[in-house]
Parts: sequence; structure tokens; C-alpha cells
Amino acid sequence: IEEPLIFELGSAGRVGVDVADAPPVDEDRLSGLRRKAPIGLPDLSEPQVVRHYTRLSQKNYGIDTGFYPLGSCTMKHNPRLSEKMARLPGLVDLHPFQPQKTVQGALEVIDTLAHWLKGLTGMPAVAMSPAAGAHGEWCGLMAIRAYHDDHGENHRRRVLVPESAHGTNPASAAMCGYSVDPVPATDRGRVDVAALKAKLGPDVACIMVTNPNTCGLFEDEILEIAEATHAAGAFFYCDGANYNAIVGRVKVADLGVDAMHINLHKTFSTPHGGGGPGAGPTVLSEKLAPYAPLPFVVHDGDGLRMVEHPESSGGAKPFGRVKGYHGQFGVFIRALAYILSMGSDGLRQASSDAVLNANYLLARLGGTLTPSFEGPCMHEALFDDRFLKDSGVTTLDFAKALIDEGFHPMTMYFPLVVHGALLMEPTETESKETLDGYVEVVKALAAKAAAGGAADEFKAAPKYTPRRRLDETQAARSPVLRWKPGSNA
Amino acid sequence: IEEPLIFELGSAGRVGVDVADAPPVDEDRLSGLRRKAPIGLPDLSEPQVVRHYTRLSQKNYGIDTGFYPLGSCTMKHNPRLSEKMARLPGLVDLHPFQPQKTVQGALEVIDTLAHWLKGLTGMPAVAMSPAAGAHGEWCGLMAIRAYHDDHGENHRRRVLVPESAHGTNPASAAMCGYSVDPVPATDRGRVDVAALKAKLGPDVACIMVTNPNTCGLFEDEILEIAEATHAAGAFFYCDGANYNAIVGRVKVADLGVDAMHINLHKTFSTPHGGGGPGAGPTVLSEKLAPYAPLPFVVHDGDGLRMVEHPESSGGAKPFGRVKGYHGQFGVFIRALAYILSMGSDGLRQASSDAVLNANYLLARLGGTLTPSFEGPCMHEALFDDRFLKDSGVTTLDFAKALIDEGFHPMTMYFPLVVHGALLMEPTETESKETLDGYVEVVKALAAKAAAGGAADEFKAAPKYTPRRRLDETQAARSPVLRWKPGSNA
Amino acid sequence: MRYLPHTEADRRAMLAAIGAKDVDSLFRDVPAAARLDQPIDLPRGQSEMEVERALSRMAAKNLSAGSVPFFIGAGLYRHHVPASVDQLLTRGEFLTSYTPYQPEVSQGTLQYLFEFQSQVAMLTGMEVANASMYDGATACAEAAVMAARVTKRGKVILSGSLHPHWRETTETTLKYTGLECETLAPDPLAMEDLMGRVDSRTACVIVQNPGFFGGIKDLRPLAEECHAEGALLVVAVADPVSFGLIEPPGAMGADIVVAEGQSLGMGLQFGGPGLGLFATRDKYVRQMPGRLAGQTVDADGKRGFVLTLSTREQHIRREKATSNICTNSGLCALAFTMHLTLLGETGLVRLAELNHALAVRLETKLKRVKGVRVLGNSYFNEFALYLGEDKDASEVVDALAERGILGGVAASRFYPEWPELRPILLLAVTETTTESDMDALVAALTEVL
Amino acid sequence: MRYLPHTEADRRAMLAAIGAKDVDSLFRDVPAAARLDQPIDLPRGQSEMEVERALSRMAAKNLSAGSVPFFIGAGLYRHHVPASVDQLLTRGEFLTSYTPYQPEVSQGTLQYLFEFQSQVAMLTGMEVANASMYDGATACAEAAVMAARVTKRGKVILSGSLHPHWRETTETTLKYTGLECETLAPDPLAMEDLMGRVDSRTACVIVQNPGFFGGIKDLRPLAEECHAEGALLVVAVADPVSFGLIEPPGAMGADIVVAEGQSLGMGLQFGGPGLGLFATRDKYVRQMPGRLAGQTVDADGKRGFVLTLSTREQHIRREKATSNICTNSGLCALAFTMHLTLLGETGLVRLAELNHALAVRLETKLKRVKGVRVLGNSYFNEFALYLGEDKDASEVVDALAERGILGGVAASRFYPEWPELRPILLLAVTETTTESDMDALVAALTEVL
Repeated sequence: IEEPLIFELGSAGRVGVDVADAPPVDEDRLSGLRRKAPIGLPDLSEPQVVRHYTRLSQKNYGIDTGFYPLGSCTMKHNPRLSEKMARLPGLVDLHPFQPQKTVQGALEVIDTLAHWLKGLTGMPAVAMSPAAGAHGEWCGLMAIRAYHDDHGENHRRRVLVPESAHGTNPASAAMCGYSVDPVPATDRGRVDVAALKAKLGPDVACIMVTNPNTCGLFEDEILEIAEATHAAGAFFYCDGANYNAIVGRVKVADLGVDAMHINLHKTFSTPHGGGGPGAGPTVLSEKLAPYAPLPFVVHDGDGLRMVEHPESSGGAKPFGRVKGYHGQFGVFIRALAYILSMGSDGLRQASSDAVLNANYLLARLGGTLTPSFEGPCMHEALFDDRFLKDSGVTTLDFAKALIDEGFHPMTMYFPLVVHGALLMEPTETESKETLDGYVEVVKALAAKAAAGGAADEFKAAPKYTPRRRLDETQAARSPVLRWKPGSNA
Repeated sequence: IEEPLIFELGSAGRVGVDVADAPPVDEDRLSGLRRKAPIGLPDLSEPQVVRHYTRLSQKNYGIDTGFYPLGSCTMKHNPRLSEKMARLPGLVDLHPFQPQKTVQGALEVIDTLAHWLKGLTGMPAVAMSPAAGAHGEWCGLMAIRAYHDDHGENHRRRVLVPESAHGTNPASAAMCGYSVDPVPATDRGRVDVAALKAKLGPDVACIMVTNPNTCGLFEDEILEIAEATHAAGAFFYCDGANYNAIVGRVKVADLGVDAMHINLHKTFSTPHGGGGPGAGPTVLSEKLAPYAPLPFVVHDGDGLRMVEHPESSGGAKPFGRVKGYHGQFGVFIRALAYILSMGSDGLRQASSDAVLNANYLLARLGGTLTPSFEGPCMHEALFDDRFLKDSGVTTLDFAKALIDEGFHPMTMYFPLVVHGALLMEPTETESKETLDGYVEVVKALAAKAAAGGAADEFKAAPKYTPRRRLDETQAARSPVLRWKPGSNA
Repeated sequence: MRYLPHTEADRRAMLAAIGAKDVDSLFRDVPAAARLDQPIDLPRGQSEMEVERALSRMAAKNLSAGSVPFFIGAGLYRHHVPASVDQLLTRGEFLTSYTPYQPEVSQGTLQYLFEFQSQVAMLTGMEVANASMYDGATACAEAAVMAARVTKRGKVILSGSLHPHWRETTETTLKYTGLECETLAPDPLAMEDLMGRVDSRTACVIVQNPGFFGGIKDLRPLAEECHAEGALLVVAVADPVSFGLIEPPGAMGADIVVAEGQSLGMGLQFGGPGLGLFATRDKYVRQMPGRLAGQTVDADGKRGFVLTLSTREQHIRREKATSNICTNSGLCALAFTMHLTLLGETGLVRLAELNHALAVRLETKLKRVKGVRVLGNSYFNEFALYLGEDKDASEVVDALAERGILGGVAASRFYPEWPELRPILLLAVTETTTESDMDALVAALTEVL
Repeated sequence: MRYLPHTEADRRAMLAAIGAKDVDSLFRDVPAAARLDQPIDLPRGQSEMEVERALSRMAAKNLSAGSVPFFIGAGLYRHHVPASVDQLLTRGEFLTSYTPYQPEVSQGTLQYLFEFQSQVAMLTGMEVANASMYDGATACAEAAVMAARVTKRGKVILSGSLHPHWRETTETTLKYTGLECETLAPDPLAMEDLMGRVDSRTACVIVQNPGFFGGIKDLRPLAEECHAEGALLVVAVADPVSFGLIEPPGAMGADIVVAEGQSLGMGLQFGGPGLGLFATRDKYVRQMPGRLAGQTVDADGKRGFVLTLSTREQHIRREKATSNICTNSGLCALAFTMHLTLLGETGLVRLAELNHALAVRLETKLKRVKGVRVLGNSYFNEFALYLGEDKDASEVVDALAERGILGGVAASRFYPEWPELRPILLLAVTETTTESDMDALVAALTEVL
């Protein structure tokens, strides 16, 4: 069933919201700037709107509809309790500029979540306001830069980033005025410690290491890396995208981490929502803590206080403000509801099961696909495309064929250090039955590819989706980024 | 994608609800009747349950997903505001046996809705507790029987019911100990008044007439029918299933009606929900009002009072109680939210648009399908299967073919007075664009059928649904009505 | 108006296509005398915001159960419903779908009804269950009618353990059917003797277990007696959570089990809509009222589900139908089955144990209150508290309400004509009852007695 | 644990398949010194009911906006959100879906993003808009960076009309980028003169309209000045409802428009998450940060949508990307576009008119309060009220709160270092403000001043 654009459904004069009549507009108070031309928005009735979005939703895949073996994204079950809590009128119908004594419960939400994040990571401080993972990265680097500037070390402008890092790492570094120096990987899929040490020097501000790394492996020489980094006067920024693998089993403070962002929408199960909103609180070490951005909550007498200005920060040296208001509060409520539900025991069990599930996939698929590295993995299993050699089938084709079997594709071509990567993160909320079903399908597809002659069939996939493969080249070459009156379907 | 049964998804020891630990059970207080054998229920985790029901829902059609041209069922848009209101904790987290002074707002909901139903119909009383349309019919007939018994006329045991009536009419009459005497229809699709008059007599308790009738026509001789009925000492029970056609344009009191049920889930837009819950409040004339069942709300001093016993009913003669507690309160809230949203002006506009839409379908399809009767229809358009003559395609085949075009079938083979009936009620919440799209599809299918040779194709429909035509004969011949351990898919 | 899509231009174009000059002309079959020219004199339509305000104003006049210590049961129990139940229930494909007469596009509804029927049969220990009825009370009435049909007999015996609303509904339903009701006195001590009453005219005996006053009975002797006399035993159950702990009626010989399903999935909702559970033995299935989903195969041989055995129903059989019922409580059945699926065997058993344990805990705490005692010697999560000869429980309930406690229901609310029941207070607890709720009740009771 | 499906038997079977003796052995790459053997010393998991109680307890410590007369704005406005928005938003296919990198199974998300982009472009009067950013403040900062990239210049001028949080966020973002910020003093009278400041080093001027203190300005002269100097004009907007009434920035010559979209669809949520709207001219599209949905065709030639122009983004360009942003506010964009689609042209214009009319009504009523006056001579739905030379607005806000009124925000909350702003109170109204709310405010103000 095709679904038109809202612009094709509208008819002037309908309305989907009844608005009370207003007295005539007082042009005096508009500086003569009343809008002259119509906006051009379509008019629809409520039944049309409800049907439109219901039908659109049916063209989407979600965790609620099936398994998402995406690497590096932790697409786990999103509890409905969290959604319910995030709609308690007493929590959400609050304005950030209400007098603080009228929002003590909201400050308690922030403070309680911060308490858990600090407790779980073993870190003394957390900046709550970053809006997403990349935002948190940048926040951590800003604190590092502020520290160095404050300590007369503003010559430290180089950042060491492993080749396998997420693209946000170098991008965030660039936004702090840093240059990026890539560090190679070993054939064990880990940071080349010797190379890293060789690159450390008095101009290095920090290293940015993802751990567990993007190959799904724990950096087993992490203590040595941290020690060398600190010895060189640099900081250790840890990309926390893969934190779900180790919550409750490792305190990142014990690894020598100075700053790490936490993706609440990954590790603490707030919904991805088709791409946001996320939240990226950033834990900070003792040294970096004073530079945390505004605002932050402090205990003050019997109550809590949100510090909004440097003058009232009690001697801290905040590097600034990273967004409007007080952080992704709606996301905080969901993360806190999840954390309280799981508890310290449940969180530890979750990371254990996440790692168990990934190793199970690795074991079950190891004989069919080609694992990139040896040994147990953490929460995700990485394969390369050697098993597709000479089949004419690419990683992309293989992944798209999964769609017709009812599964979302795994992450493809990332990390870049592996050829034709297939990265799978099953997460702890998938049952053994689901994994077994997935394994059977992947094996059958691999067998079909290996048998040869199926390349065209793979390239034609998916077939049973609302749309088949889309022409991305055309989209980029002649961009059509909006509907315009008179434009045609 | 296939979805297993919950019994096939479970694995002992999982849990989808965390229940606090209980102290050991005190067998002393159980009369030795603690359950011995396991129940046999499957254990699932929350993620599995959410996915199961999400997937099941995707196998359903609903108003939210498309047009429902069902006759006699008023499948109109269900406002989400009504759902939101029906979840206000102050309205729904109430026990029916709380002290009445702690539920004055709930009684006000019932009383306000009753006020509207009386005002719209012009009737002096309404019994709020019937749970559905058929239940309301029975309630109305019980009041009639109670009246006659109370007035020494308990010999009145015959009920006149037109041939075209819903099956619930005779079934409800039978539950009151009445015999059913069918009244034929004229070739104008209406009650044969002469035949009805001939059947009226001193043993007739009431007539049951649906108006607008099940052919989608207004009984234009209704005043004469009512007069003759009353003259014979009988009552006029009106089946209100089609009330949506006339709300705000006709007060049923002006038609001489003595009792009529109102399907809140049709006329006042509470969700059908895959078959209930509904609500069937029954309006009553002055004569019948004292016999209305318990409970009912009365104004008492400054407040409202729910009368639960005959002794406190202020001299009424309730015929009894038709269900537990106080009626379908959750449905009342939704109906009231809808009514307040529409208002008297909106309700009148709604019935006008409902009739307009039906006549538009009749006009647009009249040349292609074969309309059963002449003249304007009310809120539904009735066709018979003459247009399919010699095509080898039945009404059923034709309707099933609609499914593959993205539409729910119309009502088929009802009313019985027409051969191979196709009954369509577009309702007022469908846009002209939707109707036009539907008309094009119906015309194309009719043309295909008329062209001949397509019977097999029609009989193979639907093809693009989660299931194709199901074997109903097998289902009824060897009923499998539940899953059993060891039974197989 | 936000729910009406037509613009004036649409209306004009449609009238032109019809060939009508205005909408009024489409109503020409309505006798002129009955036509209204103007909207009825009632308020005009309002925006969402205004409607929200109006209903919120009404809500504010109520004391909601969750806001205070709460001990009311009497047939309807306040259990915690998992958040996912309601969020899944409101999916448009469930909420706005029609009765699943077109199975090809209704497999969602049909499969959950099949699962629901299976769960109900398991819980009750019966062979087969229908797709639900309006509520427990109407299901009970339907059971009486069905028993008469099965046995071709005319007398129904209603135990004093039966919920008074269920009793009244059954009596009302039978009133004009030619069947006779023999109703026993209310039975707070669970002492009544039904054994001698069953005879060759008896269609069925209807008992509730646990009884309205809380007592749990071994029904096996009664079942044997009924079967010896050719009568059916109908067992009514008010809180399905009790199935997690107590021997099911099916295991004790019941022929029909009816229950109120509201406890699972739905919340209180001031008592409606309810959910009637109805289960029986396979051999009676064609005498059973209500809708049934059944398993079959589609044209490709795949498992699928349909409504079946509809030849029992009114739209085929008309006045000869098993019942006039034409709907069920589909959405309530969905809520029930979702909640029960979340609980599973493990969760339901734990929940039932917890309910019982908390009730025992309340009984223990009540020993601190002078002069009161629990009647009978067994209960699940609700018991009858005797307050003392000269006490009026309804006054106590009011006094507790003044103190912000919804402290149970007076038996006299249901039995105003039985003065000896005046000192009886029904108290229920569930997993939602906290220790401090109980302490508050005990303290307040001590104060007001 | 309800979110974890594994039974102990499952775990054993899986370990066997892996060939590992226990889960601990899978963590063997973690240095022994950093391995924890026990759960961290924090509370254990809780049931739904317990978590609900804990969060409800926190909720009860707040005074929620809807429960009292409410006049707070300052960049974030409390509008009525239709009930259908949230119910559609929580559909699992929207809520639990991933970034639409696999367009075949993400057409729902991609189509609404395309519709959203179109609506934002229309509202702002611009040619193209992205799929949203974190919030208005970060969108503003991104606009400054983008302007510098487009113009290859290093100076950014921030008007005193700009929301202080947006200003601070922009300053922070530019801090280490080598770009320079020239920030003007807060401008409650909307009198500042930017014309003379634009020079050949200027990358852009950023102004807010209506300004933080409410004033509405004709930006055409400033746009001309900017363009004459080769600089861009960036216009920030705090309440998108204002687009229904006020000439859009695009029509006044803006090159980039950034706005906070929270007003539509989302409610207050204590200020987060927000929704950054970002629109510009076609010619700058490849310099624009953030995600973009574009139209294309599929293998069968059918219209479809994909994420496009990703060569601007960090996962391709890494340190050379237009921004490090890697997400948007997808769900917030959905709420926004749903609300706006419900409103349509007709609804949005009416809503904007109503907001303005109610603000005018409040100004009129405030004439009854001695000694106060509205600053400036234009506003949309919020204005700055001058309370009198010796008055401290923050004390007045506290005094109003004691009387159960959330009566606006003191300018000093944002500008503690500007004593001359101390008497200024920002007051906002929306369609949710009632006549009696206004009367309550006027009465209380009279009392406390």
C-alpha cells in the first residue's frame, strides 16, 4: 500500500486541531511584520493524520518487530515502564526555569541518575548535559583542553585515535581545535601499544580509545596504555559506545580512564527512536571534574540546587555550556527507570548475557562465516567477507538478503580495519530461540552464496519490503530534499 | 513472517513481571486446597511478549490502517483524546464500591452522558448499564415486559420483527419469553405497514423496528407504524444500531419510540476493539422509565447518588440488574469525550456527512453495481449481486478481492431480504479522496468480473494477506478451540 | 471540526455528483414533523483542551484508589498492571479493528483469542473456554441458562457464597425464561449445606469459590452430588489471580466455570467494562454461548484461526440462538491475555502467593484491634471482618474515608435487608498493598471502633 | 529479571556451544586487577511497582506547570499537544527503530523526515532544512560554524536579542575553533544597532526574532547590510508557533534560520530533549551540518526516500566533517511534524493569532497593576515587564510561587551580572492560559509589588 505525502493529502480548510476563536490581531504590537504570504502547509483532518502516521510506521522495522543484530549500537529491548514514567505529569510538565524549589523532584532525578553513573563507573564526577554520544565526546575533550589551558599546557593539540575508531572521535577532536593522529591496530584487532607509545609526546592532549573496541574486543593492554598516556601528561578519553559489555563487571575508573561518555540510549535502554534523541553524560576524573560544563546539580543544605552560572559554582571552572537548559531530562527519566528496574545485580547480569550472546553467535557462525580475530569477543562478534570470496556476493548483498528473512541487517563495512566487515551485537534481551533462528538463516544464506550462481538473486534482495533497493547515487547527485508545490510523485 | 503461539515461545523459569518474594504460604488458611498440578502456562520475558503482540497486531486491519466500508457497524475514526481521557487516574482508578461521596466525579460522568443521550433523543430516561447493543435490546424488552406484567397484561407475549432485522432482535425477544412473528418487507425495502397492522393484536407486546433500517433506508411511514402500535396497546422498540445517520437531525421521541438502545461504540465513536467492549444504554419513554434496571444515578441534594437497591429508588420499579457494578464506565468516558468534542453542532454535521458520504457512494457506484432500492439512502448504501450475474464471481469473492486492494470488505449477505447483499457504510470520518479511491477500485473489480473469465482469480483472493482464505468448514467440523501440550502447529 | 474531513468544497462537489441540491434533501424520507432544522439545544463542540479541562474537573472530584491506603475488593481487585499492556493495547490495529469476521485480515485478533481461550481453559482446569463475555455476572447468568439447556431442567440453585451482583443478574436474566431460581441466604461463615438441595429438577448449582465472604471450599462432594442427580456444577470465581494458588474448579468436578477477568490487565475503571470468563467441558461446547476462535488452515495449508461454531449464534439462529450475545469483550480479553502472558506460570503463582501472604499479614496485624475477628477459617486475598455486635460497618467505612482510607466495603451495602450482616466489613489486599497501608488501616480502625 | 530472556538452562546450553566453562571466562581479556567479582554496591533490581513508586515520589516533589497559573517562557513554551501525537509516537515501529541507514525497512522514518524538512523550510521561508539537531542552542552554534565555513571568515556577531543559553552554547562551541565571538549586551528594548558592526571579517550576525525579551524586528535592512559585506544573516526563533503570524526570516533575507522546535508536539519535559530546526539556502546545502533525507527511486522505479549527502558527515569525513553530530532528534522531529500536520496552515495561523491575542489581553489586564509597564512596543506571545526601579523580579517570582503561581522568569536568572535587568520579568502566555489564570496573576502581582 502506497502512502502519499501529507502535502498530497491536504485540502485547504480542513483542520486536525480545533483552536478557539481569537479576537482580531492587534497589528500595533507586531511592528508591521504580520506574515504576508501563506506558509503553504497542507490542511488535514485528524482521521487522515492518524492513518497517515500509522501507515508510515508500518513501513519501519523496530526492536518491537524483530531482531536487530546491529553492531556498535546496542539495540536492546526498550521497556514500556520507562515510557510510562517519562509521562508522569509531575515529572514532565515542568519548565526548566521554574523556581528551583518547585522542581526538587526533577533535580533528584538528575542527581540520582548521576549517582548511579558515578557508582557504576567508579568516576568522581559526571557532566549530565551532553545530548548524545558525539556531544559527550566533545564535552570530554573540551574539559581536557580546558584543563591543559588552565595548567599552561595549551601546546597540547594532538590527539591519538586508533584507526578503528568511530568517525565521531576525530570529528569531535577537530571541534576542539585538535589535530588527529591515527594509531594503527595489531593483527589481534587491538591498539598497537608500541606505536601508540611512540606517538605519545609533550604535544599530545589525549588518546581516544574505544573499549571494548569496535572490533568487539577488550583492549587487554589497556592498563599499560593508560599508564603510558598519563606518564606523557596526556589524558585517556574512553569512547563509551560499547559500555554495555562491561557494566557492573568493570569500573572504568580502574582502567585509568579520565573521561568517558555514556550513551544512555544504548547502555541504559532509552529508545533510539529512528535516530534520537539520545543523551551522552560524560564521566570525569578528579582532575577534569572542575571543568565540567554548566549546569550541574549540587547538594545544598536540605535540598538540591542547579548551578547555572560560574559565579555560583563554588569555585569550579566550567568550560561553558554545551546546550540549552539542563540536559536531556526526558531521556534521564527513562534511563533511571531502567537502572532502578535492573539494579546492580541485573545490570551485571545484562552485560554477562550480552557477552554470552555475542560469543554464542561467534561460536555458532564461526564455522560458516569468517571471524576476523581469535579468542572470545565481548558484546559483539566481528566477521569479514572472506567467506563470500568468489561468490559474487558482497557484504551489502548478503546483509540485504537478511531483510527478506525478517531480520534487520547487521552493521556492514565497519570497523574499517577489516575487509567487508559484518559486525553483530545481539544484546542481552534476545532469547536463545531468536539467536538460533537467526543463525539458521545466516547459515542458509552463506551456503547459498557459497554454492555459487546466486549473486543475481542476492543483488535483487530485498524483495518483500515496502521499497526495494534505493538509488542513493541519484539522491546525492540531484538532491530532492523537500516537497515543493507542483512537484510530482 | 510467521508468529508462533505463546505456548511455543515459552521456556520455564523466564518471567515478564518481577514479583516481590512472598513469605511461605500458610496452608492453614487455604482449607487444604492449594493447587496441586501446574497450570501449564508458558513463561516468557517482557521483550518476547512485546514483540509477540506487536507482530500479532500487524496481522490486523483497523480504522487506523484503512477504510472500513462495513454496513451496519459504523466503523468511524476513534479519537485519541477519548483514549487519553479514559486513562485519567482520577477517573479510572476508582472502585465501584468506594463510598459514593468519594466518586462524585464518576457519577457526574455517568449523569452528564445520560443528560446528552436524553437530550439528543428527546427521551425522558435512559438505562445506562447495558454492556452492548444486544444487551440494551434485551433491557428495553425487559422493561416492556415488566410494564405489561405490572399492568395486568402479561398475556402480551408476541413480538413483531421485520424480516430484515438484525439476528439479535429475535434472540433478545426469546430471552424475555416472547415469541417472534416476522413482518415482511415491501419492494421499497421497508416494513409492510399493512401486514404489520394485520399482525397487531392484544397479544402483541411490542414491535422491534430498526430505523434507519438495515437496508439503509428511513422508514418513511414510521409515524403511522408507531400510531398503530400504540393503538394496539403495544410498544415501539427501535433498534438504534443505525442511529448515527440521524443524530441531531431527528429526535427519536418524535417518531413515537418507546425504547431504543444506543451503541456507544458505533454512534459515539468508542473503539470496536476487535469485538468489544461496547456499551448499549437504552433510552426509555415516560411509561417505561420506572422499570429501568438498577443501578441508576439520581440528583440528591447537592450531590449525585447511585441507587443500588429498589428500596432506595424513590418508588421506581426496577426490573432487576443486568450486569455487575455500574455499567461500562470506561466506555462512557470515551463517549462523553467524543460528545463534548463534537457538540450539538458537530453531531448534526456528522450525521449529515455520514448520509452525504453514503449517497455519494450510491451515486458513484450506482451505474456499476446494482442498487437494491430507489431514492436517497441514509448512512449506508445497499447493493445486490445482479451485477455479478453470469460472471461466476460471488459477493464473497468480490469482497475478498477488495482486501488485496487495501480495503476491508463491505458487509456481505446482510440484510437477508436482498440477494447477495453488499452493504456499505462509509461514515462521516472518511474523506472524499478515500471514497474516490475506493470507488475506482470497486469499479475496476466490477469491470474485471463483468469481462468474464476472472472467476478463478477472484476465488483465489486475497493473496497478499497474512493468511489466504481459511477453511471454515474444517474449523467447525473438527473444532480445535485451544492449544494443548504436545499439540502441533 | 477535527474529526470531519470534508471541506465545504468537498460537500458541494459530492452533492453535485449525487444530483442533490443540499443535504437536507437527502433526509426527505424523514416525516416532516420529525425533522429538526437546527442543532439540538445542547452545548456546541469544544477543543481538545476544553474537553480535557471538563473531564479533569470531574476527575478531581474523585478520591482515586491509588492515592490512599486501599482495601476494597468485593469482586473486583486492584492489581498492578504492567506498563506494556496498555501501550500494546492502544495500538490502532488492535484498538480500531472490527470483529474478526474477515479472518484473512484479522489473524492478530483471532490468534490472541485462541491463546486467551487456551489460557482460560488451563486456569480453570476445564477443557474449553469461549472468547469472553461482558463480565462475570452476565457470564454467570449465561451459565445458568446453558445448564438448563443442557439438562433440560428448570431449577437453578444459587449459593449464598455467590456475589450479590452476580446473583441479581442471574435472577433478572432468568426472570421471564420460565426457569426458577432457588437462592440461599448470604453465607459469611461458608457453612451452608447445599448437598441436600440438589434433586431431579435441578439444572445446576452455582457456587462461588473463594466465596463472596472469602471462604474457600472443597467442592468435590458437591460435584459428586450434582452429577449423581444429573445436575451441573457451576463455579464462579471473582479474582483469577486465585487460580495461581487454589485448586481449580475443573479439578474439583465443575461442569461450567465463570469468572470475572478484570483483575488481569485492566485496572478498576469504576467496575466496567469487565471481562466474563466462561469455560466448560468439551461435550457441552455446542451449547455454550459466546464467540469462539478455532484453529484451521488456509488455502496454502498454513495454520490460521477463524471464528467458528457460529451456528450457535444469533445472526444464524436468531430466536433459537444459545444467547443474544453478539459481541465479547475483545479488548479486555487482549489486556487479560497480555498480562497473563507476561506473568506466565512462574509469575502468576508468585503473585497469588504474595496476595495470600499479605492477606495473612493483615489478619495478623488486625489482632491488635480489639473486638474484631476474621470470619471463617480460609481465604485467598479477601476476608470478612466481624467488627462486633453493635457495630455498623458502613459507618466505619465512612469514618475511614474521612481519614483518607478506603477501608473495605460493608456487607450491608449489598444486603441492606439483612441486619445481622451489619457488623461485617470485607477487606481485600493485593500485591499493591504496602506495609504502611496496613498499619494506617489498623491505626484508623482502632480509632474509629 | 523481566527484561532478560535467558533461563539458567539456556545459559548452560550456550556456554556448552561456545566451549566455555562459565561466563567469567569470556571476560578473560579484562586485566585481572580491573575485574569485579560481585555486583557493585548499589541497590538491587526492583519490580515495576516499586520503580513506579520511587519515581512518583520524586514527581510529587515538583509543582507541575499544568496544575497552577503558568506564565513561564524564556525560550520554551507550554503549548497544548493533541492526544494523538503521543499515542502515535509510542508505536514501537517509530519508538524502537534505528537510524534509517537501511532505507528498505525505514521508509516510515525517512518519509516523515522528508515531510518534516519540507515543513521546516516552508515555516522559515527557506529553501532547505535538515532532519533536525539536538536543540535550538546547538543548532545556533552549528550555524555560526557553518557561516564561518561558507564565508571563510572568523568573526561571529551575537545580538543582545539572542537567548542567553544559545549565546553561551555558541560561545562555548567556538571557544577552541579559532573563531571569534562578538557578543552584544542584552537588549530588552530591542533598540540595539547592529548595522555599523558588520565588516569584511564578519562571517555572520546572529539575531533572534522575536527577541529574547519579546521584541519583533524588521530584519531586511540588516540582511542587506550583511549581504553587502559578504556576511550571512542567521536568524534564531524560539517558538515556531510565531511562524503562523510573523513574517518568516526567509522573507526578510536570512541565510540560515535556526529554531527550537519543542513548542510543537513535545511538551516541556524540564527543557530536554529539544529539537533543533535548521534551514538555509540551497546553495549552502553541502556546508550544512546534520542528517538529510532525500527523495529517490527504488529498483522498481517507485518513489522512496534515503539519507543522503552523507559525504558531509563524520562517519565518512571524520575530522573534516561539517560537524561531529551523528544523531538528530528523530522522535522529537516526528512529534513536531505530527503536531504541525494536525494543525495545518489553518490551525497554525489560528493558534498563532490566539497566542498573540491572549498576550495582548494580558498586557491590557496588567495596566491595572500600578507601576509596571511592558518594555518595547512589539511582541508575539511573551513580553518583558518592567516592575519598577527598586524591584527585584526574582523576589517577585518567588513570592508568586508561594502563592501557587508560576509567574514568569526574572531576567536576572540569566544575567546575574547586569543589575539594571533586575526589575525585568519575562511573561509568556499561550493558548493554554485562561482568563482566570491571568486574573490570578494580576491579583497576586498587585499584592506582592
